[in-house]
Amino acid sequence: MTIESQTTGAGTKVETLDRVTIRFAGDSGDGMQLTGNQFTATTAIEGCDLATFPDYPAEIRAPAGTLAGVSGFQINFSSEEVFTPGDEPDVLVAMNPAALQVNLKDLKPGGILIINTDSFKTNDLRKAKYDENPLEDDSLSGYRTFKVELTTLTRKALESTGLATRDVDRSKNFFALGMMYYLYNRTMENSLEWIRSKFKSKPEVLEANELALRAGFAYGEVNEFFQVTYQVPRAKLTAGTYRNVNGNEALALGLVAASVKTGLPLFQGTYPITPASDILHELSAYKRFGVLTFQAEDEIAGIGAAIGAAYAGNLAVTTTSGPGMALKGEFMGLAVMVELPLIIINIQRGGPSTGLPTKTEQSDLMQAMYGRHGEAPMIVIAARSSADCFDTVFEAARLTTKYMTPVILLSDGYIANGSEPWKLPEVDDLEDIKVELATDPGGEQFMPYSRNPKTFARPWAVPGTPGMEHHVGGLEKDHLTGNVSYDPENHHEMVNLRRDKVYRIADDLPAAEVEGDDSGLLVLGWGSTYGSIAAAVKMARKQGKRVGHLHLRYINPMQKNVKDILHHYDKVLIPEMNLGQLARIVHERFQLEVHKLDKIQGKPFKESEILEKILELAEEN
Amino acid sequence: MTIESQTTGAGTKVETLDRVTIRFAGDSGDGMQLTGNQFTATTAIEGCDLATFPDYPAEIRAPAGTLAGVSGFQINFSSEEVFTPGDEPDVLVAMNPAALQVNLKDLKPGGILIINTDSFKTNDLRKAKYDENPLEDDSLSGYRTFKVELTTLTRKALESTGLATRDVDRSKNFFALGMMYYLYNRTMENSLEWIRSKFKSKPEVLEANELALRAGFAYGEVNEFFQVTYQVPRAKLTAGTYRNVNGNEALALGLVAASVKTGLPLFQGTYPITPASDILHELSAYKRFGVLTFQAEDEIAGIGAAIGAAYAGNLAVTTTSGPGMALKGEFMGLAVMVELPLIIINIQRGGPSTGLPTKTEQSDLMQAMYGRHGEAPMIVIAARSSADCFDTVFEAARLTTKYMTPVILLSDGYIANGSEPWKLPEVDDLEDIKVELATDPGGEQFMPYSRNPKTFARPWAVPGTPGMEHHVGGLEKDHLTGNVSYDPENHHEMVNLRRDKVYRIADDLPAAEVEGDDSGLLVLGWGSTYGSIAAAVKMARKQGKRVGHLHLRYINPMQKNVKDILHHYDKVLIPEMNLGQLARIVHERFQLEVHKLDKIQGKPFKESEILEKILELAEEN
Amino acid sequence: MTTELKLTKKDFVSDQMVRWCPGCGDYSILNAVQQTFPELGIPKEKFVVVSGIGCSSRFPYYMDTYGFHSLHGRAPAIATGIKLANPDLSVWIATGDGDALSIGGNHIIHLLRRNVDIKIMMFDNRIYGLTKGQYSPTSETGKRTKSTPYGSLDRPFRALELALGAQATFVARAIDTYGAHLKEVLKAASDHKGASFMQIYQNCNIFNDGAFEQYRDKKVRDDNLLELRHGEPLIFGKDRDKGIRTTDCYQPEVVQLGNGITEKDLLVHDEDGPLGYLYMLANLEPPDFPAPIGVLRKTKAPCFAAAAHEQMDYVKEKEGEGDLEQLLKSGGTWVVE
Amino acid sequence: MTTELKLTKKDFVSDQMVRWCPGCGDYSILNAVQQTFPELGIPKEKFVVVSGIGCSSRFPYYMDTYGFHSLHGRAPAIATGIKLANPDLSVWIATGDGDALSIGGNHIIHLLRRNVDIKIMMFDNRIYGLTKGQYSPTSETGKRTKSTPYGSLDRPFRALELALGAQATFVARAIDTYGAHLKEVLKAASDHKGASFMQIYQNCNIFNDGAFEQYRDKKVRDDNLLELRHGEPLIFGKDRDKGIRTTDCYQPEVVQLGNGITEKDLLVHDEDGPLGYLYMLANLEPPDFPAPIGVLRKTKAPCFAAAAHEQMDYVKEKEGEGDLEQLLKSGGTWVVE
Ligand SMILES: Cc1ncc(C[n+]2csc(CCOP(=O)(O)OP(=O)(O)O)c2C)c(N)n1
Ligand SMILES: Cc1ncc(C[n+]2csc(CCOP(=O)(O)OP(=O)(O)O)c2C)c(N)n1
Ligand code: SF4
Ligand code: SF4
Ligand SMILES: [Mg+2]
Ligand SMILES: [Mg+2]
Repeated sequence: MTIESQTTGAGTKVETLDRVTIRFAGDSGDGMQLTGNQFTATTAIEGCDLATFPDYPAEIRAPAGTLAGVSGFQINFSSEEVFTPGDEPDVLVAMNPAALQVNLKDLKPGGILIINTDSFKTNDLRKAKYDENPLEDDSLSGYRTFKVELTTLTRKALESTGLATRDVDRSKNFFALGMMYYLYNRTMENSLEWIRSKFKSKPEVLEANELALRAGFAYGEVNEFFQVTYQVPRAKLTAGTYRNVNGNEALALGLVAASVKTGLPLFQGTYPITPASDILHELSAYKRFGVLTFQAEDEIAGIGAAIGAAYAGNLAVTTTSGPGMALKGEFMGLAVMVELPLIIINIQRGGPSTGLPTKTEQSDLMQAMYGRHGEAPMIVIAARSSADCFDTVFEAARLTTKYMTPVILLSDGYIANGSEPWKLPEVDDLEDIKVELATDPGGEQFMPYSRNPKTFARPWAVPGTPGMEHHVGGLEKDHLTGNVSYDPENHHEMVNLRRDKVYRIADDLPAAEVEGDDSGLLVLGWGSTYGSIAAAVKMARKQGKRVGHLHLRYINPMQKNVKDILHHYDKVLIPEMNLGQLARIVHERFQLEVHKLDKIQGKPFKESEILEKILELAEEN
Repeated sequence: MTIESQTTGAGTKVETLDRVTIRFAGDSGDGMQLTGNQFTATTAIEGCDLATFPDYPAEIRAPAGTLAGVSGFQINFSSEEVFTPGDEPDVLVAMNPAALQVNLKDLKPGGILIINTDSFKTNDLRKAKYDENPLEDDSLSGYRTFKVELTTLTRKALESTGLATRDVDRSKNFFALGMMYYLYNRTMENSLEWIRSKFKSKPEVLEANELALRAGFAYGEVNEFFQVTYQVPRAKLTAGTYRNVNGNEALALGLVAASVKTGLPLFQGTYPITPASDILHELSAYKRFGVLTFQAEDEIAGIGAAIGAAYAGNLAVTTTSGPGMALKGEFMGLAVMVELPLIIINIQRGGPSTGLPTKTEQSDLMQAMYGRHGEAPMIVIAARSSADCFDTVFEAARLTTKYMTPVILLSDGYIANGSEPWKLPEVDDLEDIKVELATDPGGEQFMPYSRNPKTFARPWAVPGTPGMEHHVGGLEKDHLTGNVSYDPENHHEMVNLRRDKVYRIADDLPAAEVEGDDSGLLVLGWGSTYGSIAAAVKMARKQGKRVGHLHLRYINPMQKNVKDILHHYDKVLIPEMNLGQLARIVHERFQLEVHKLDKIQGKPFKESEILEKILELAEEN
Repeated sequence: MTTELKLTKKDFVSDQMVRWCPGCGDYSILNAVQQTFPELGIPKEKFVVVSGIGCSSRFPYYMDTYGFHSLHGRAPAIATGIKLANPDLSVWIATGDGDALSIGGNHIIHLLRRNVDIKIMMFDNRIYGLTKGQYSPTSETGKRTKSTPYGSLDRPFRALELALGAQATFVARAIDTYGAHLKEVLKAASDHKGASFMQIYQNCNIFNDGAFEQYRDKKVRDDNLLELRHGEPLIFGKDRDKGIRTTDCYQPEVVQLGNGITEKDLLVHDEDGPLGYLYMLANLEPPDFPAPIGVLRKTKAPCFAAAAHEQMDYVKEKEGEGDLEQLLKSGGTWVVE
Repeated sequence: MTTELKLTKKDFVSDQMVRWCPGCGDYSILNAVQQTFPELGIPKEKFVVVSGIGCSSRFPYYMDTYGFHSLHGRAPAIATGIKLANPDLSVWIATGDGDALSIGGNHIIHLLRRNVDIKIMMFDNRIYGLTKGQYSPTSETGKRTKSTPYGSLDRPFRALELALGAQATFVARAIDTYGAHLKEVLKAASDHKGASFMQIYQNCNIFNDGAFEQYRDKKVRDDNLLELRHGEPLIFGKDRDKGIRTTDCYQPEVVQLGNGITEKDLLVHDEDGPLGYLYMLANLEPPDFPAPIGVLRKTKAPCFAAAAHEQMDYVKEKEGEGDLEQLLKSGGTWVVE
């Protein structure tokens, strides 16, 4: 992927690349997330498109130096559009033997390997389960290995500070960061600024980190350590203001935006669970927006309080992950019955049961569709990327308040934690969501189950409103008065009505749009597989294949033209991080034979895994 | 349906019928359930095939005389095979105006109507929402109405007892029963015996009821009140010992039988809920069988305790209805993960949410299939009739212990409460269910996730067994040691394994068998629709239509030949008491266009409703 | 707060037919509540009655107020959400012994711990009424019911003690048929700022008839009941001639007044008394002691929903009202031209 | 019961790598348990350790016994099933403050109410460890955590009081680092016939470091802790020169020994004392009082699982062992020939 090469004044060559994937890996204590985030911020500001993925250990603090304690951060940046954090890294920074042990297998053949040799003592090797020192045998021969005495060099650079060794060693990630800035021809400005504002109150730490960063940069520069350095030019991005955002942040922001645009106070009823807790952490900081967060005693109370708040007129949301969803089933049925607006967010993780709590998966789709007793249809939508979480949750708020029926929004651990640059919407461009609370009984008696003929929505009258006193509850309701009704025909009518209400929302959805070719092979996806599919489809088309990509936000109901689209193609491929749940739905709904591609390994698809399958199925264009 | 008629000595004619449907209806306080049960017992002993359905009011004790307080009991008996309690009754016994108001619309045109005229005072009429006295206008002209001063007559008959009027009036249902015995040429012996044993300790009540019964019988006989009486000859039933059984009783008996045949103590962890509570009531009386019932603090604790008991080596069952199932979702996922035997019984009722708690429905099928997060496949089976509950739960016990994975058994309010004669199995004919607990670590370390290569079952080692100490839990397991594993490939393997384990059970199932024709229209059903479908198919075939009936006990996995069967027919009709849930599964699994017939009214299908649809779809034979 | 709103009982009677069994104690409670609500000085539209599932939980339908008949055991969750969303509402829970203490036990103790300003009326009939007669967590040990034909084995909860253990700031007991007293308790609960827990003994004449006969029967009840009044000595008995004192520390004792024993020797009821005293009280019951009724505890503590809004207001004042544009742009932005 | 089984700590150390953060208080507790189990006179295969989800709930993996790592909050349900199925097993629960008192609160109070003979070790670090630092139901009001950046608003549960409110028959408190004492408590819990509730203060050095410093720091702990011993007066302090007495009834007071005040004036600890006394004790805490540790309550009551089996045996004896054929034929049969 080298595009051109030139020689800098300093004597080293600069090669221009269109895409680079770097993985920083070290012990949890080594500050790899920080390093990664700094590199990301600078790369973003300097104009590349990018995507990142942090990979934390499952343990809170695994013993230092062990395999279980390895923490990683991957960034994929490019002068072209970026869809995923990248498959195999081109560069691996390994701060200790455990990081090397865990990550080396992913590094591209011939890739750059930067190693902190200071941490390869016998004891370190033992903890990393190395029998032999990999620096001493030929196991690294297939890579361009740079051995750096990173700890020693950092200590030297910080001698002047008089800090204790323990404290000095904490700065070694900045040394590494400095080296990487040099190697990729990035400036240090952004990180220097960050260090200065972050450590304002701790001048010694500020100084130490600044020194380490500069020393790392200088190490690359002065010693001509790398014979070649690289640059990845700016990408052609749509003009606008950008920020980096991960999925959970975007959900929180989208909810606040929806609160502002509906004029309804936001209420979150929830219980902490990985990987959904961060939404609570975010929202609990937004009190100035009138956001009320309630950390309940469990998930049941979380959704129950949200339903109560909805009854009282708030924009209510409950957030959780798989096991928590399993507990909310009964209350979801009640939400369907009382026809109140409610957003239910599931950040899926590896299942079943406790499963793989820190890993990603898409296996809760069928649960979203059917995880309630009785005929309890719900709107189900899914976000495709970190930034898309904002738009998707905003849409959830629009649908739930307009149709007075709950919405399930599916995200997953991958996009919840992974981040990408997000072009900020103009606040004024965000649609106003019109919500009218009912205040006029209209005639003698208020009819809480009367309906808007178009949307089938019932009126939303909230306690405190004079003259609108009424009862809601989980027993079957008379279709008008809302009183308890055991009438057989009324029940049948209400069951149909609740179904039709959801079906008819299809009329209100924008048409589904395909990216790529409009015949040949269709790759159909939903949720976080968007990036990998988009990248793979693009590559396949470059290779001359006839492939289109349809990615569903709306799963229940689906957009009306989905059926037509599907029948336009010869073949349909559905890659999912489950055993084929969307495939089931497509089978069931469209009686269509599809090709499945399943991956249930707690990790997203590689672009190449999908590409391979596409190449197997697609025809030449 | 008159077959022949003759004249008895007494001067009244006796007509022979092949099938009669009677509905007893009155206030909850009128003892209609008792009357119905007595009539049933006698009819059964005198050799008819029959089916019954009690219809209780939703309220515990609705105010006397109101529409909400009407209690009904329907019996359908015949000299031929009986599949359902009958559609419209031929005879309606109405003990008060409310009973008339609620039930008259169901009575067949020209049907027999027996009314207790003593309870048609102004106040009674008002409570029953009658503006006019129906005895006085011509609203009953379409029926053969017999007006009886039932209360007055009973009081007269019981004058000698010296009982208070209040107590005397309690016996009037026996007067009605006596009349019906006379009308249908049944003997009083069985009921007399029952009265004598039941009221042994209350001689006045005993005497009163006996007198009332005899008086009712005599009233018919002596007064030649009915010009015609009827008789329904014995049915040609398989020889054997029979009893009447409702679905919940049959489940309880089946569980005890399975406990005996596996040699494992039975443990029930549950929480009361209509219409499942009776299983607890039954099992709690079986302490002499070593049955332990645990009424937990909620449904979650109910299944949790059952899983604990299974871990400790019991045959464990948890029983509930829809809302309770919704709460058990998380624990069901755990049961899948720890691979322990567990029977989960859902007596479905009207949903969603609290819905129609006392009414029947089949709308929890999708929940049974998919109501858990992650890929958590489970065996799902369903009982087709009250008596079939015994066999189905026995099969559940066989499958769950053989394959070490949980089973969901679906029943519903209709067959749970409805009863039918059941030919008792010989205890010795019941299959022995071989269960071997693991006691030998086999080598150095016990491998709790090693597997039987045929069944994929893991060994069941219970606490207290020396040398088999091990851990289970909800985190993903290593495929051998059972230790926690975050390994990507292991996870994929385990997800596949848990699915395949359930799929492969298909190899162990008897072939599905069709009743009726093997081509033309196939009526496909599951669960409690069996009776209505069977009856309708029989009638349609009598009318010359080409129709077959396939009724599934096994829904996940299905029997292997189901696919072939389906493809043998031109059309498939699936009647369900939901919006088409089995239809979804068939769509999804077999990519097959089917005709649906939905009824969601809290009541079972009438035979005629299904027949009509069959006649619309089926071809002549 | 007691502005004259001119509400009467009729304003709180809904058009729904009451569907409890004739003779059920729930009727008396409904009556007392409908009589009390107009006297609380709260506008009708501000009442919300939330319930779970059970006979008692049908209560909201019969009140012409906002009402939510939710799920078994879950009323506290719904009610907490309502109150948090709008602390200005007067939120009441109608619940049963099973609803509140069996499936709903956790929500109840958390509501009490948080001191959410909600009024809990627990209809305690010591049985599951709606599901037709299984034993409940307040049923006495050894009880034979549909689900325990050989007698139950678990010890019942002592509801007042459990509520205190969860640090309820208002704990009271009343009896369905003793209407005047029940109304006093309801009023006191309404006036209390904080979570109010009321155990209301209620006769289920169908499945557990007579469970509270010793407290309802006029002939014996005065000897079995200790009517608590703040600041007054613990005196009881038909002739108000018996009292409670503590001889040995922490050990209560019934004494006959007279013969040198006077009111001065008796314990004086202190709604805000030390915990040791309150727990001692909560556990008195016949045959050795009378059972206390009335307000056992009333103490001050911050209310959860109010505090949440105060905190929000405080933050708004300190940080300024949120600005969406600013928020979106937080966390580091860059501009692509 | 203490037959010599020749078990040692090693018999209870599993082959699983311990994955708690270095320095976590859980290590000390694990060590104490592994040292205590061999001394209980119970065969190794009869131990079952059940847990929910949380850092503390990883406990079973590290014990070489039967173990069940179940669902968040649900260990009591699983454990109750195990004990009911086989009352002969020694069933232990390892749980956290969130696991036990937040999501699992209802199961815990019901287990205690029923007096199921299960030993509950609640690792109380006043924080959610595993989910990385949200406040828990035992966190002090005003706590700033990830989920309460402006400070929490709810009052914490007082675990001992809550357990007493649920009528726990054995209630104790211990501290992670005070191993010798913790082992005594574990032994006492094991010996108790009935549900044993142990609150074990545990330092989470990552998310709530120092929460129990006043009890762990050797310099001050003796002034902050009241070590309870049945039958001994309530004395504490580095120099064992302070004590607790009750002046006014139900109102405790710290006194300095000497100057006419002697041990005789102090309250004497009674594990089976009156409820008023026990609740008073349960609520003592610094700065005004020392916090009690050790066995607060131990009293006799029938055990649920044992009673269930006794009832079953009784019925079997009375009615005879069940006969399946007879059972099937019950309820009225007829014969078709
Ligand atoms: C999840 C769930 N479980 C069980 C039930 C069945 N159920 C309804 S009410 C009730 C108990 C009623 O007892 P209580 O709360 O004491 O109220 P009461 O009827 O005595 O007033 C039960 C078990 C239900 N509706 N939902
Ligand atoms: C149903 C469910 N909800 C939430 C979680 C997430 N979760 C796991 S542990 C935990 C709390 C941990 O706190 P605690 O019980 O105090 O244990 P600690 O980690 O502090 O030892 C939570 C909220 C979960 N696993 N399952
Ligand atoms: S069953 Fe009992 S509690 Fe329920 S309405 Fe009837 S009398 Fe009242
Ligand atoms: S997070 Fe806290 S409780 Fe959990 S292992 Fe680490 S130190 Fe221990
Ligand atoms: Mg009750
Ligand atoms: Mg904790």
